[in-house]
Amino acid sequence: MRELTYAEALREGLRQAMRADARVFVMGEDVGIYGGAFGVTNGMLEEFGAERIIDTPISEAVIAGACIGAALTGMRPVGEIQFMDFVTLSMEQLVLQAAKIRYMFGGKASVPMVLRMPGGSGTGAAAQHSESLENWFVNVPGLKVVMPSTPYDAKGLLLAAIDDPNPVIFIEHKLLYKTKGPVPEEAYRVPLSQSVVVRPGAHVTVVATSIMVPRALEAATTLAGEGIELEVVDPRTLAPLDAGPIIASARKTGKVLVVHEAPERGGFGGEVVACIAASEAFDFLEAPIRRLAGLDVPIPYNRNLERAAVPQVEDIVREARRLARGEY
Amino acid sequence: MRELTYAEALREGLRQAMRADARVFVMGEDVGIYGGAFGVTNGMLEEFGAERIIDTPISEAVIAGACIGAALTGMRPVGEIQFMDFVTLSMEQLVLQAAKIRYMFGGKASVPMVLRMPGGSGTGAAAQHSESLENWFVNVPGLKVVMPSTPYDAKGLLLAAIDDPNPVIFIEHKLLYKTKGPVPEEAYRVPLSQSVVVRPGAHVTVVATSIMVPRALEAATTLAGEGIELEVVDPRTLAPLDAGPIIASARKTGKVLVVHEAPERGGFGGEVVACIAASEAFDFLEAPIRRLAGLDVPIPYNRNLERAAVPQVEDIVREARRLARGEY
Amino acid sequence: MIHSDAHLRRMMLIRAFEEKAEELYALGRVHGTMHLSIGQEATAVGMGTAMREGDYLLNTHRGHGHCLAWFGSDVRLMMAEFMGRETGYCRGRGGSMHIANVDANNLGANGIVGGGLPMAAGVGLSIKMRKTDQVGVVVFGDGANNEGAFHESVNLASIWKLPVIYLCENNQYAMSMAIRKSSNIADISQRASAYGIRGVTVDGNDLAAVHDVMAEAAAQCRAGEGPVLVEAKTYRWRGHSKSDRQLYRTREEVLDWQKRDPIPRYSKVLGYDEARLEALRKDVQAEIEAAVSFAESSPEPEVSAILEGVYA
Amino acid sequence: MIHSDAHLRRMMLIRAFEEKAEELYALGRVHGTMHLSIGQEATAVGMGTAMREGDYLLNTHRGHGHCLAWFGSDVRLMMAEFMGRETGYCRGRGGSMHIANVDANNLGANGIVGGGLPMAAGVGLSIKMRKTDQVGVVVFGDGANNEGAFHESVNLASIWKLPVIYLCENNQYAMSMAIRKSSNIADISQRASAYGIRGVTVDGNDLAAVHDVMAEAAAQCRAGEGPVLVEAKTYRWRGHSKSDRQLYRTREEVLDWQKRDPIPRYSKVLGYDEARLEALRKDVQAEIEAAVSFAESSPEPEVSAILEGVYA
Ligand SMILES: Cc1ncc(C[n+]2csc(CCOP(=O)(O)OP(=O)(O)O)c2C)c(N)n1
Ligand SMILES: Cc1ncc(C[n+]2csc(CCOP(=O)(O)OP(=O)(O)O)c2C)c(N)n1
Ligand SMILES: [Mg+2]
Ligand SMILES: [Mg+2]
Repeated sequence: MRELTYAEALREGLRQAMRADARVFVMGEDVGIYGGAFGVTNGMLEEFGAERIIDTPISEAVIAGACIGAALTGMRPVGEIQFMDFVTLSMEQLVLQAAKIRYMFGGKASVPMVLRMPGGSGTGAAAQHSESLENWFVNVPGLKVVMPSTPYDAKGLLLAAIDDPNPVIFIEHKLLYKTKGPVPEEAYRVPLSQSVVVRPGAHVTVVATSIMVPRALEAATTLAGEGIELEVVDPRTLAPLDAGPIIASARKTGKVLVVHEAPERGGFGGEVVACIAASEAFDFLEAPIRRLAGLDVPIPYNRNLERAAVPQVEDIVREARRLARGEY
Repeated sequence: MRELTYAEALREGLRQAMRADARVFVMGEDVGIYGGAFGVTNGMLEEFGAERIIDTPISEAVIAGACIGAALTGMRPVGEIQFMDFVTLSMEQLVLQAAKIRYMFGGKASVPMVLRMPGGSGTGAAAQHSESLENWFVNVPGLKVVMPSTPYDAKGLLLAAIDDPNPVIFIEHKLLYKTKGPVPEEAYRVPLSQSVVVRPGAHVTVVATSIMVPRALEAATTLAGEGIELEVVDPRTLAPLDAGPIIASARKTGKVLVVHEAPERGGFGGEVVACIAASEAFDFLEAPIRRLAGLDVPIPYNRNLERAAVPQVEDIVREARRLARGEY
Repeated sequence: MIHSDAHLRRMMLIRAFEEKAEELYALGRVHGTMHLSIGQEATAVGMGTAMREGDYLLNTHRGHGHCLAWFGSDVRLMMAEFMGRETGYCRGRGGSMHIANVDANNLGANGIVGGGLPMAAGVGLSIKMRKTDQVGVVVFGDGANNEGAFHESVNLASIWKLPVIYLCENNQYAMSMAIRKSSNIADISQRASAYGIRGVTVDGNDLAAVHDVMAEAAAQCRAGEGPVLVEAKTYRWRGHSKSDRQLYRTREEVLDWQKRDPIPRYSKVLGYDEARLEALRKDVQAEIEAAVSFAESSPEPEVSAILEGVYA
Repeated sequence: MIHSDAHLRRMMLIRAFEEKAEELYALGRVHGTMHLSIGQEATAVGMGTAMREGDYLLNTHRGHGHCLAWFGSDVRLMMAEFMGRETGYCRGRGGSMHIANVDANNLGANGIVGGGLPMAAGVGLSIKMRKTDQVGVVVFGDGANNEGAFHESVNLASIWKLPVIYLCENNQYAMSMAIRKSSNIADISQRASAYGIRGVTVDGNDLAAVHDVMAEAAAQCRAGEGPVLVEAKTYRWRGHSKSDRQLYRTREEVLDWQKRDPIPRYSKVLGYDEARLEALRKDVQAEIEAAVSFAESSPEPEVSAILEGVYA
C-alpha cells in the first residue's frame, strides 16, 4: 500500500472530509498560507480558500468558542490549537460549554466539533511547548479523547471524529508527524472507542499511547530476541475507553506495563491500571501492575534532560524485561 | 476543645497568617464587603482594609496571574477563585507559569502563593458550578494540591500552604463549610504531604478525599455494627502524595476502596489504585481494588439526579460491604 | 417601535415569573440558586421584540427575562425546568442557569460569566458561512465585560464582520462589585472603539429605546456591516442571588432606581390606567399559576436515566 | 535622552548575538526553536535605557534583545542558556524562550504569547503594596494583544493605578498573521481608551524616541498615575522562527523595512563613520565569540539532577 506521513494522512483526511461535506471547515492560528505550525494544513488554503481554511488571531479561548458556536448552529468545525499547551487557555469553553451543553440542555443540542492539537516533547521547545494534558480531558464527561499513533489511525480516526456528533479532542504528536506508514486512499474510518492489539505476545502486556506505541513496538522487537514476547495494546481513543482488549490482554499475560509520556502523577496510566485492577483480570495477575511514564517534571530544555524526562525505548525494554523476569 | 465550622477555621487561619506576616494578602471576586461567595472572608475587610482584602473584577486569568506576579516579587498572595469551575479560565497561568517558573528558571525564582477554591456538588447549582477538577492539578508537576476534609485540617493545612514556597492549589468543599469540628486557637500547621489514617480498621481500606472522608466515616460507623471494620485514610495533600500510609493500610487489610467525588474516568482514584497496584502491597491484595467515584456525567440540576451522580454514604456502605464479604 | 400591549404583558409575565420563583425558593420548593432580573425587564423585551425569528440568542445567568422574551417561549416549560422536572426545557438537567430552547435558536442561559461570548463569535461565523441573514445576540453583564473572553470575541467579530450583537446589560453591579470600581470608563460602549466597531449606550429601562437600538444593530448586522456593542443601563432590584446581604449599596440607591420601574413607564406610554394594569397583572399571574401547576404535576427525571445525553 | 556609544554598542551586541544564534542553529549546535528580533533592537535598548535598576521586566518569546538590554545582563550566561549549559541563566533548563535573570528583576522570557500580561498586573500590585517606586514593564507582541489576557491585565492595572508599562512591540506580524488582519484599528495604542489610560505609539526603530516615551511612561508610573500602553512600531526581519517560509509577506516589504535599520540610524545620530562602526562591530563580535567559548566549555546539566528545582 501507498505510504504517507502522519501529517500527510491527517491532511488527506481533512481534505476528504471537506470535499464530502460543505459544513466542515478548518480554523486556527496560521493554518492558511503558513500551512500550520507543523505543516498539517499545508496547501489546503489553495484548494478550499480562506473562507474554509480560516486563520484566526491569537485567541485560544475564542478559537474553541467559535468552534462550539458554529457546531451548535449547523457547521462541523475542525479547530486547531497550535501546541497543546495553549489549550490551557480554552479550558472553560471546552469543559464548561462544549462538554456539557448536550447534557445540560436535556440532550437537545449537539456540539459536533473536533479540536486538533499536537502534544508531547522531543523538539527542544522546553516546558511551555511540550505538554501532554490528555488526562485532563479524559476526566471530563461529554468529551471524547483520541490519540492516534500511526498515519493509518491518524486519518481514519480523524474522519471518524469529524463524523462524530460529540466534541472530540484530537491529540497528535509532534514527533509522529514525519513518521510514515501505509494509508489507503479512500476515506475510511477507524471507529472511535476501539482499543487494538497492535502486536500479540504471551509474556507482558504493554498498554501504550501515542508516540509510546512505536517505542513499545521497538522494545518488543528487541525483547523478542531475548525470547520475551510483548503484547502491545493501543487504546487509540482514551475516552470513552474500550477497556475490554486491555483487560483481556492483562488476563492472558498476567503482567502489565502501562506506558505514556505525560507525567506519571495523575496521568492516564492510573486510569488504565485502575480498570485492570478492578476487573476479572485481577485474579490472573502475576506481578504488580507497573507504570512507566513521564517524570514529574516540567520538560527541560537541555537535550539530555529532555530525553530523560520521558520514556524511551530502552526504558520500556528495561521495565518490560524486569516484569517478564519476575523482578517486581 | 472549641469547635469551629470549616469556614470559620479557614478564616481564622487567614487572619492569623495576615497578622503574622504583612506580605500575606487576600484577593478575589467579592472577598471584601460581600465576605466571599461562601462567607469565608466575612468580616476580614474590617480588620485588614481594602488594601489587603482585595476585590477584583471578574477576570480569573488575571486573578491567578496577579498572584503569581506578586509572589514572584516578594508577596505571599492567597487568591480565591469563587467556584472551582472558574479556574478553567486560569489554567494557562497556573500550569504554564506558576508551576514551571521555578524549574524553568533553574531553581532561581519562587512562586509562594495559595489559590483557594470551592469544589464539588450538592448545592443544586448544576453542571457549571459543581466541578471537581483536582486531578488536573495532580497531573501538573510543580503544583501542590491540598484538599482538607475537616475544620482542623482546613486551618492547619491553609497555614502550612501559606508558609510553603511553592504554588499550592487549595480545594475546599462547599458542603463542608458549615460542618463543625475541634480547632485549636493557636496558629498550628498541618504539614503538607502527610496522609493520615483517620479511623483504623482491619477489614477494608477506604481511601477518601474531601467530603468523602466524613461520608466514609459514617459508612464505617454503620458497618461497624455489622462487624466490618473500615480503615479510613485521608491523603489530605493529593500532590505530592504521601503514599506510604495508603500502601501500608492496603497491605494490612488486603482490600481497598478508593472514594472520591470527581468523575471516575481519569480521576485521582486511578492514581491511588496505581500506587497500590505497583507497590509491595500487591502481594497482600485479597480482592480487586475498587473505585467508587462520581459518575461520568455533568452534574445534573434535579436534586435526585444530583445526589445520584456522586457517592453517598449508602454507596460506600454497599461497596465496602461487598469487598469485605469477598463479593468481588 | 410599534407599541403593543403584548410588550407590556411580556414584561409583566417576566416580573411575575421571577416573583413566583422567589417565592418558591423561599418556601423551599426549589433548590439551587437563581438570579432575578426584576427591574431589568425592558432590556429583555426590547431585545426580544427587535429580533427576528430564526436569530440566535446566547443568554446570561440572569436570563429568565430574555428567555421569556424570545420566540416561542413557553412559561410552563420554563417553570418545569426551574423546578427540575422532566417536562422542563432541559428535562430538569439544567435548571435556572441553563434554560435553553434550542428549537427556537435560544442557545441557552449560561452559568459562566462571559461564557456565551466566545461561542457568539462562532454563531456569527456560522451565519456568515451559511450565508443566511440571521443575527446572533449575546447577552452579558457589566461584570462579564472584564473577562478576557469579551476582548477575544469582539475582536474576532470585528475583523470578520460577523453579525453579532453584543448586548451588555449594565445593571451597575457584578455581585458586590460596582462597575465604577471594576472599570475606568464612563460607558462600557466606549470599549467598541478598541475594535473599530460601533458602540451605543441606551437607557435599559426604556423598552422602546432598547428596541430601536437593537433593531438598528440587527439591521447593521444583516447588512453585513459587522458587530455592534450595545450597552443597556439598568438596575437589579434584588440581591445578586439568594444569599446577598447587599452591603455594597444603599437602600436609597435601590429606591431611586425603583422609581424608574420599566413596567409602569411603558404602561403610561400605552395609556393604561391602574385598573387595566391590574387586570393584566391578574391575567399574567393566572398564567404563572398554571405554569406552576403544570410543573408540579410533572414527573421528576428517572434516576435510572441519569447517564442519558452525556453523549449522542 | 542622553546619547551614548553604549546604546549603539548594546544594539550591535544584540544583533551579533542573534546572528550567532542563527548560525549555531543552522550548524545544528543548538536544538529547539528561537525567535530572532533582528531589526527590532532599538525598542529593546530604548526600553532598557529608560528604566531604572530595580524595575521589573516580563519579557516575550522574542526576548533576546530585552534581556541583553536589561540591567546586569551577561551575554555569556545567555549564550550558555541558549546552548543548554549548566552555567546558563536557567542552568540549561529554560533555553531561548525562558531566559530570566531573576537577580536583576528580569522575570524571564515567556513561551506563551501574552503569558507575561496577567503576571505584570501582580508585579504592579506588589510594587504598590510594598510602596516602592519600582515599575514593571511587560513586553508583548501585536499578536499577543488579541489574547484575553491583555484585556484583563490592562483593566486591572487601570482601575488600581498600577505602575506597569504595557510595551507592545508591533512588528506587523504574528507568525503569518498581519496586524491589519488581526485587528480593526490603526494603532494598537488606541486600545488604551477602552481602559481610560494613556496610550502612545512610537517609532520602534528610533532608539531615542522609544527611550523618551518609556521614560515618560515610567515617570507617570512612579508618580502613582497608573499604567501606560506603549506601542512601538517596528519590523521583524527574519522569519517567525526556524521553519517559516514567509509566504505571507513580500520581499519588497522586508527590504523596505531593512532600510530603516535602527543601528546605522542611531550611529548617524552619534556621528559614527563606517570605520568606527566596523571597529565596534569587531569588538562586539569578539564578545560574542567569547560567550560561545564560555558556553561550549561549560558542562551540560547532570541527568541525575533532572528533578532538582521542581519544588523548593
Ligand atoms: C467565570 C465566572 N466567574 C465568576 C462567576 C460568579 N458570578 C456569577 S454572576 C457574577 C456577577 C456577574 O456580574 P454581571 O456580569 O454584571 O452580571 P449580573 O449578575 O449583574 O447580571 C459572578 C461573579 C461565574 N459564574 N463565572
Ligand atoms: C498562547 C500562545 N498561542 C500561540 C503561540 C504560538 N506562537 C508563538 S509566537 C506567535 C506569534 C506571536 O506574535 P506577536 O505577539 O506579534 O509576537 P512576535 O512573534 O511578532 O514578536 C505564535 C502564534 C504561543 N506561543 N502561545
Ligand atoms: Mg451586573
Ligand atoms: Mg508581532
